Amino acid sequence: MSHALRAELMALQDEYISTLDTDRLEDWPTMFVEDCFYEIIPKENVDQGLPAPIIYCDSKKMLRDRVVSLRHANIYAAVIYRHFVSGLTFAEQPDGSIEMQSSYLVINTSQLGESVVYQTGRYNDVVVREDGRLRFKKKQCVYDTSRVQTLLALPI
Amino acid sequence: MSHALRAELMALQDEYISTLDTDRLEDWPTMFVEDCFYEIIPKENVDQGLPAPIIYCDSKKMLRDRVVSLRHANIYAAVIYRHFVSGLTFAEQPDGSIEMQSSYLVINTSQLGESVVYQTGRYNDVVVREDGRLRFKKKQCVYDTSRVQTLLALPI
Amino acid sequence: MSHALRAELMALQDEYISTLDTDRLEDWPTMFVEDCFYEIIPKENVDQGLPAPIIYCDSKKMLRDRVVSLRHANIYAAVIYRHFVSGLTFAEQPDGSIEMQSSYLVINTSQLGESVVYQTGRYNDVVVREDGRLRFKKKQCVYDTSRVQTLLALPI
Amino acid sequence: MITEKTAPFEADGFFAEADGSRVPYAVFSSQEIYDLEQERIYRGPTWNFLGLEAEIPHPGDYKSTFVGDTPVVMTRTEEGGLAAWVNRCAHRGAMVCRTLRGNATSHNCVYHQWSFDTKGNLLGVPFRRGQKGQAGMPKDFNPKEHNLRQLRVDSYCGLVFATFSEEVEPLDEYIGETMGGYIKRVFHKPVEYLGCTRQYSKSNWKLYMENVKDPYHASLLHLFHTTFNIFRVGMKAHCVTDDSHGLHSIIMAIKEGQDETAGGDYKEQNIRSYDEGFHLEDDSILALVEEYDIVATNHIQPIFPQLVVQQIHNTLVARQLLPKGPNNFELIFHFFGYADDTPELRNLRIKQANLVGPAGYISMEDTEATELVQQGTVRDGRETSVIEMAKHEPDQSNTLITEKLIRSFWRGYRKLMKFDQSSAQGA
Amino acid sequence: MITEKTAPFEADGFFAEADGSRVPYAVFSSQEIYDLEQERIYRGPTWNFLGLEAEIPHPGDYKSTFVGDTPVVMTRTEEGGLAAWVNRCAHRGAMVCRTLRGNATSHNCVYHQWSFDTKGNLLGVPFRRGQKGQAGMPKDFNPKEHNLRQLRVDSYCGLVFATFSEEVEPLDEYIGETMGGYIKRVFHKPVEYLGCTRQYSKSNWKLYMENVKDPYHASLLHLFHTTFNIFRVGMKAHCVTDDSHGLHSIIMAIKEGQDETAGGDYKEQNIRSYDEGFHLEDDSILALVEEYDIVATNHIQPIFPQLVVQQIHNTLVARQLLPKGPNNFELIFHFFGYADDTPELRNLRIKQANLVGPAGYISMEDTEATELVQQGTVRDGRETSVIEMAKHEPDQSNTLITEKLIRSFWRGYRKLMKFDQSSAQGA
Amino acid sequence: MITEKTAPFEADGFFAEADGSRVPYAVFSSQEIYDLEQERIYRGPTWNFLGLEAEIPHPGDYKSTFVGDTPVVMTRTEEGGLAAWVNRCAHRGAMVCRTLRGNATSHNCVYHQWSFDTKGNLLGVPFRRGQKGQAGMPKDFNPKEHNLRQLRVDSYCGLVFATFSEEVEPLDEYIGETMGGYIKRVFHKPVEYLGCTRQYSKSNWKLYMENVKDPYHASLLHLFHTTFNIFRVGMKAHCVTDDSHGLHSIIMAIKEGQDETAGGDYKEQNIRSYDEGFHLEDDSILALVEEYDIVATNHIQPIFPQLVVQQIHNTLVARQLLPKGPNNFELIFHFFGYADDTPELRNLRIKQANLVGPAGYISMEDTEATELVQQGTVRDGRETSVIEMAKHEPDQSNTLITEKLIRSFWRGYRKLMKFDQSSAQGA
Ligand code: FES
Ligand code: FES
Ligand code: FES
Ligand SMILES: [Fe+3]
Ligand SMILES: [Fe+3]
Ligand SMILES: [Fe+3]
Repeated sequence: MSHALRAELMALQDEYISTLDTDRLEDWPTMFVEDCFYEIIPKENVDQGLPAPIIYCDSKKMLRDRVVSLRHANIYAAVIYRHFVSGLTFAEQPDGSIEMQSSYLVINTSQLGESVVYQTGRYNDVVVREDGRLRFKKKQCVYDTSRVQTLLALPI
Repeated sequence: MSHALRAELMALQDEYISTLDTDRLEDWPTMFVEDCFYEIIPKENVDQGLPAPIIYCDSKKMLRDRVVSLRHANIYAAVIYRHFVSGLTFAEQPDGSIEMQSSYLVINTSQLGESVVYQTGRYNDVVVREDGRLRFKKKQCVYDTSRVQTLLALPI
Repeated sequence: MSHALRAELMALQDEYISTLDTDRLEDWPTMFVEDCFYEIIPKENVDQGLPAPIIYCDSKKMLRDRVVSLRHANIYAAVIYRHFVSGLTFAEQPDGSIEMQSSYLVINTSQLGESVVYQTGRYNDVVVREDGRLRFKKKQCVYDTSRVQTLLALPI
Repeated sequence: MITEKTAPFEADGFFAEADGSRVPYAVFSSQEIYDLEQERIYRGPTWNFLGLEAEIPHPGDYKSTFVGDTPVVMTRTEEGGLAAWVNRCAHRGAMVCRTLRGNATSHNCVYHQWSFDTKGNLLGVPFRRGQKGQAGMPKDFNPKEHNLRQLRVDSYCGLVFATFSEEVEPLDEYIGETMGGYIKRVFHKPVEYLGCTRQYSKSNWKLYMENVKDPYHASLLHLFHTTFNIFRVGMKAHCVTDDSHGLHSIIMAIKEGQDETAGGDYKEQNIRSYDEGFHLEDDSILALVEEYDIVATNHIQPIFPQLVVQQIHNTLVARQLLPKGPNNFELIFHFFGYADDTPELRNLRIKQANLVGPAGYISMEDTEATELVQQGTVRDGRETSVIEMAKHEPDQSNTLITEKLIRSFWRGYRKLMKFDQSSAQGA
Repeated sequence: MITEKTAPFEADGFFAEADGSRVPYAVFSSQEIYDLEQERIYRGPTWNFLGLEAEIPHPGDYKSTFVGDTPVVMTRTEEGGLAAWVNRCAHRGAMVCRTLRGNATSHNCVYHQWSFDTKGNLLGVPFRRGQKGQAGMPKDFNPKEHNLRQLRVDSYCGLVFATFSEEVEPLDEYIGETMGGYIKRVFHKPVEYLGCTRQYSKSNWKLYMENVKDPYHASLLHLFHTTFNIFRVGMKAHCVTDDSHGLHSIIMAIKEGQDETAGGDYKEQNIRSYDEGFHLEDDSILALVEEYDIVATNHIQPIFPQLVVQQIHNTLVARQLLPKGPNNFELIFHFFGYADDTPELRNLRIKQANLVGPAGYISMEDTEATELVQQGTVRDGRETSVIEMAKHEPDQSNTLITEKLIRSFWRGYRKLMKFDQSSAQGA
Repeated sequence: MITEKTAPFEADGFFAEADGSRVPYAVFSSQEIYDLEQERIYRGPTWNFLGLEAEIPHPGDYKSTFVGDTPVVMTRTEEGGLAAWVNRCAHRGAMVCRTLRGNATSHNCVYHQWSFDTKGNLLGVPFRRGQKGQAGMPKDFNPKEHNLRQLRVDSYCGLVFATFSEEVEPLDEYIGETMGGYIKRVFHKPVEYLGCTRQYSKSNWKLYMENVKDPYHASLLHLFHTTFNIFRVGMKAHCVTDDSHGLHSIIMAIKEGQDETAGGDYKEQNIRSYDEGFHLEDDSILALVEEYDIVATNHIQPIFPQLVVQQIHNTLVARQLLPKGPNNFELIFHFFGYADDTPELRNLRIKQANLVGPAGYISMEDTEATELVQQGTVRDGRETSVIEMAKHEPDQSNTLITEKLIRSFWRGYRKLMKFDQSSAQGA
């Protein structure tokens, strides 16, 4: 039972990170429900109860805007991300939603061909089932690596 | 069948590392049976058949002592660990216990906000079922990264 | 259903990387079918549609030859690899084969005991069932880390 | 081989141009120049931004930070005053304060438990008088002579500054009237701290200084700026420096009365900075609640050497600039709001954090640009940049097409570093 | 303390031996010598390999690369010619070209959108003439004086070279007749680019130069070589340098008429380089389709300082050698075939890529070896290597048991670096 | 600018204080001083600990290690003797030995297969005599002149030491009678090697030397120590240096006859080092099986510059201290027991490994502390530490509240580095 759900959740996380790692940015918002919340915020602030984020989206529209801006407005060096997820735990909620946590690691490869640890952190997710498919109601990326190297362009 | 067990074992590993990565040190010993064995030892020594470890606990009591000492006696810079596990394999034993191996990676983030590869190695585990729940009878952490950076405070 | 297959595929990947990480090189070719294809090639070339690889094997024989050469002919510093796989996705094909992708990370530990990110990339695999067991028909390792550090000895 | 062996700044005619329009690239990568900066700038006659008073509101609150690359702790004293001291134990040099933030009325060095008060005065030395016939410290040991190295501290509108210098003028003079006025614009009422984000760039700190004194780039590098009419040529502008050393400055871009044909100007230049096809589905992020007499979309004000005061729309930030060797700097974005913000306004400020910081729609390009300069110049220390825009119109201060603030910066830097003399000889 | 404070190459008698048989290890790790090399070699009278014409076949095609450690872009001009310029903006020094490869007829610097043509000439400066009364650039600003730094470029058999030097002789003279003949052997018809692989070694670039001038190691380090009779002592050989500075060279190993008892020779030496028990299940990888007048298994030809032309069996590579500080170099293997290759032959070349590159059966050991030297010598800068093999037979050029090419290299290097003079004083 | 350009140790009055109570922080981060240490200490008149004889019991056994930062291999010769040589090939400088440990009667360099015996003598040069008319080495090539650089080696109680110096006194004199006596206390019977663990610290090697000569910190930094009465003020103590240069020393803490009110003393100091609420569920780890005449809980004995002999309760370690540049050191904990240990005792030693090493209950703080000093002092090279404790009672050697061993260390260091002269001039 819960093993099936666990497998489903892992499949969701795997699909999520492979969407980002294969540069299918336009598909990224489709993994969220319309009325979603997505945030990237340093653990440093979360631990102090301070709100300052580096990315803060309270609607799917804002996710799409971020993608459009990345594609058309912003300038950043070509870079390759690889996401790795481990330590997945979850709990089904009374309202049928699922709270899910996991650790993530992002390795960043520059044009010169060097790969470095770019960021680690925790995903704090809320997942809901929408027309039979699991989607993110909330995805909060709490990152450890408070010194962001150069810039953060792509979603985590 | 074995897929269900596999899922259960992965859930165990994921719970184990998320316990450590979320600073729930006090819960860490509860994942072991009373009469357990926990060790952190460099691959260098294991390969030569030499016994010198860096942490060696032959009872759950010693695990709790380590936690108490870390909380009250020892001094070390605040640090964030993230564990990542992959390559899990296992074999059920005649006595009903399960031998399990996997590779681990620990990324360490300093207060300055820099994340670095802290340690990789292999978990050599023996898992048993105790009142319906899987617990560690043995967990041996054989680490590759023989040059321990600064110190090792938290369990692996 | 597909969850069972997913579990089976993850077990395959886990077995694959643990075979490499435990220095059982001789077992590595046995995970491929006789008429297989194995390649390690930089993403840089793949993106440009250029064919230059760093390892290119179009038969299981060539895999075995690589192992024999590594064991008897080639000289390279003793090194420890740890593979980590995440983001697994797959699709069953009409012909019964399975196309599978995942991201990989290889951490390399030198004799001095320092662990560094050695390579990240994507596995593009084709898996088939042969006498009840899943084997690789194709495994293409497309690596991001175009600057290969020192040399690449062991398979990815 | 002279050029190889002599510190670059000692070569004849190094940094010879007096008008700040030609900067030898060596200043961005020389270790010797970097070390000299630590001496003549960060430990010289400057006031260095440490943080906001709002970060340490209560007695005993403290924060670890830096002046240049010297670790310094700023504290709120028991009496509610401000203090700062070098984070190096008076005994054998260990860092006394080991956490980024906290509250403590005494700071104990872990190594031998020497303890210091919030002002950095030595409180206690374990076993100072020995024990049962075992000797302690010599009789002539005078605790008063072994306090932590203490800095002069002062605050301006809730911004905390410290200096190693006994000579430097008082803080308000250092900031000056003109700059003071602009600071007061943003800090016109009590602020509340909202947290910080950090960005680390593989480039020299002065490249970032150039960047925040460069309205010319703002309208060309940041497509987001121009497209959404946040900042573009044609806006009313203030581009002003302080009245004394010229190291501080302000760029303000004002919407009202702006020439609406600006878009056209970019088309004339036919440069890619203006893309009409592009719009946002959710433009709440571009709201601009009017909260100041002058409604500016951008207020970018570097106070040399460690602070940049920023207001962009309704997001408020005190940026702290820290050098980390010749080839790296760290940028800390201290976000704040006003104590009396409505929930809606507070929420808008947080949402507009999307505009700035390491992932900011209109700031992420800046560190990218500074790194491109670092990489492009590393082997050409004796070549120079060409900083000419509007040079012949030094008094134009209502334009965004100018590099005058940058030239002013380099003139002040050259003086502070005493390059004017060395190159005088050279000349 | 003299030795600590003076640049090593200024110590008396540094690199005193004139015959190239004694090399002080400091040349492999000294930052000062490295900086001097950038000046006297890479910006001195040398032609530096940038890539193959086949990499940029169409007008506007470009590639980012390096001359020494200076970023340089090579382009195909609108007219189909070749050009190269330093990748540093004429305005304030940002790298103008931000991608490894591409096609563009104008290169725009992202920072302020100054634009340059494929030759590096300044095309446009946004708001140069200001806008609506706002000043632009001074009237005396002359775009012609603000082009990108342009290099002399020429190509030889489709190999593209560039130089910073106005003095250096024309490219074909620089290569010389002897070396030219060997290059033409490989580049005797149009080539097609097959992609590149990159290898990064923690060792000095000159250690790799020694390596490709060292037939002695080839027969001893690479067991694969000897075991499969690809290269071993007893083969017919060419070991030749160019006729002028001796910095270029060729090693060619020829099978036909080889002494078949060679295996025996290794046994006599009883060294581990020859292992009879060892065979391949699939030896298609060792095929050797004859496509040249002289059937050589190995053709290894360094053209100083950035190129090594290689033919091993049917795999063809132009290796580009780039220094990355005193302790690192990058090696780029540019694989190519001939435009008229049959599918089978093309496939064989790709399969034989297994022989070379970072995982090459007979090349992976080379960077391993150079790193062993780097690690072994780092603390002993004043000790020297001992390069004696066949020193007393300078005219033997048909042997693989010789270090003559290496000695010739060091003599040329010493001259180029002007160490002959400094040590002359020393002597 | 003088101070920037001159090596710190050449500035007037650098390290002027002759009594070792004031140490300029530059000695912990200056590259020039580090390079000088390699010359004057590690290649000077010192004996450097390489390992235990028990690590290489059989003929041909070898281990790769370092003297300072020079790679050195220690071997057991065919005859059962000891040898050591620099791991740098006599040909072209490659590291000959490529593994940490092993057994070999001949060491072959992989690059060209030159082979050496266990003593580092050249055995063979492939193709030395050429082959079939192809020249080999010149006739005047004399193998005897091309051995590996060999060091003087000697062992003391099974501890292996090596030196580059011809002048240094014999090993037993270098250690001296006093220190010899303490070494013999621990090495009173044959030992068995139990393996090693390695710790890498981002701090200068001398900070670790200070640490192991500092009983004052031991009772204050390590709460575990005091709480479990392993080591605290009030215990009987030996704090002694050697009789000649004062660079070696011993700290011994003895339980019997200890003043049991010690706990109280800490309370008086009211410092956090003593926490009564704290106990262990499984205190088997604190067992102390009496195996020596003097029952000491701690025996910490640095033998300058690379060894620290340690006995803590029943865990026995030879710590090897290796410098890795000015800002890093590596610490190798070589664990051992006695050949005749009972299984129970052996097991106890292994369990007590929890006390020391990178995760040791009472040692993990040490590298933390040394790094805090490194970070705290990096920008203040001309400031000094204040090392006063018990300075006025130089003869008290039965106290743990003293810094006399540290002052003695710095006096010896200053002499060895010849700073006494330079500062003499300075004075
Ligand atoms: S170093 Fe701070 S108390 Fe000793
Ligand atoms: S730096 Fe290139 S346009 Fe300004
Ligand atoms: S370098 Fe050792 S044999 Fe040539
Ligand atoms: Fe900007
Ligand atoms: Fe080779
Ligand atoms: Fe200690």
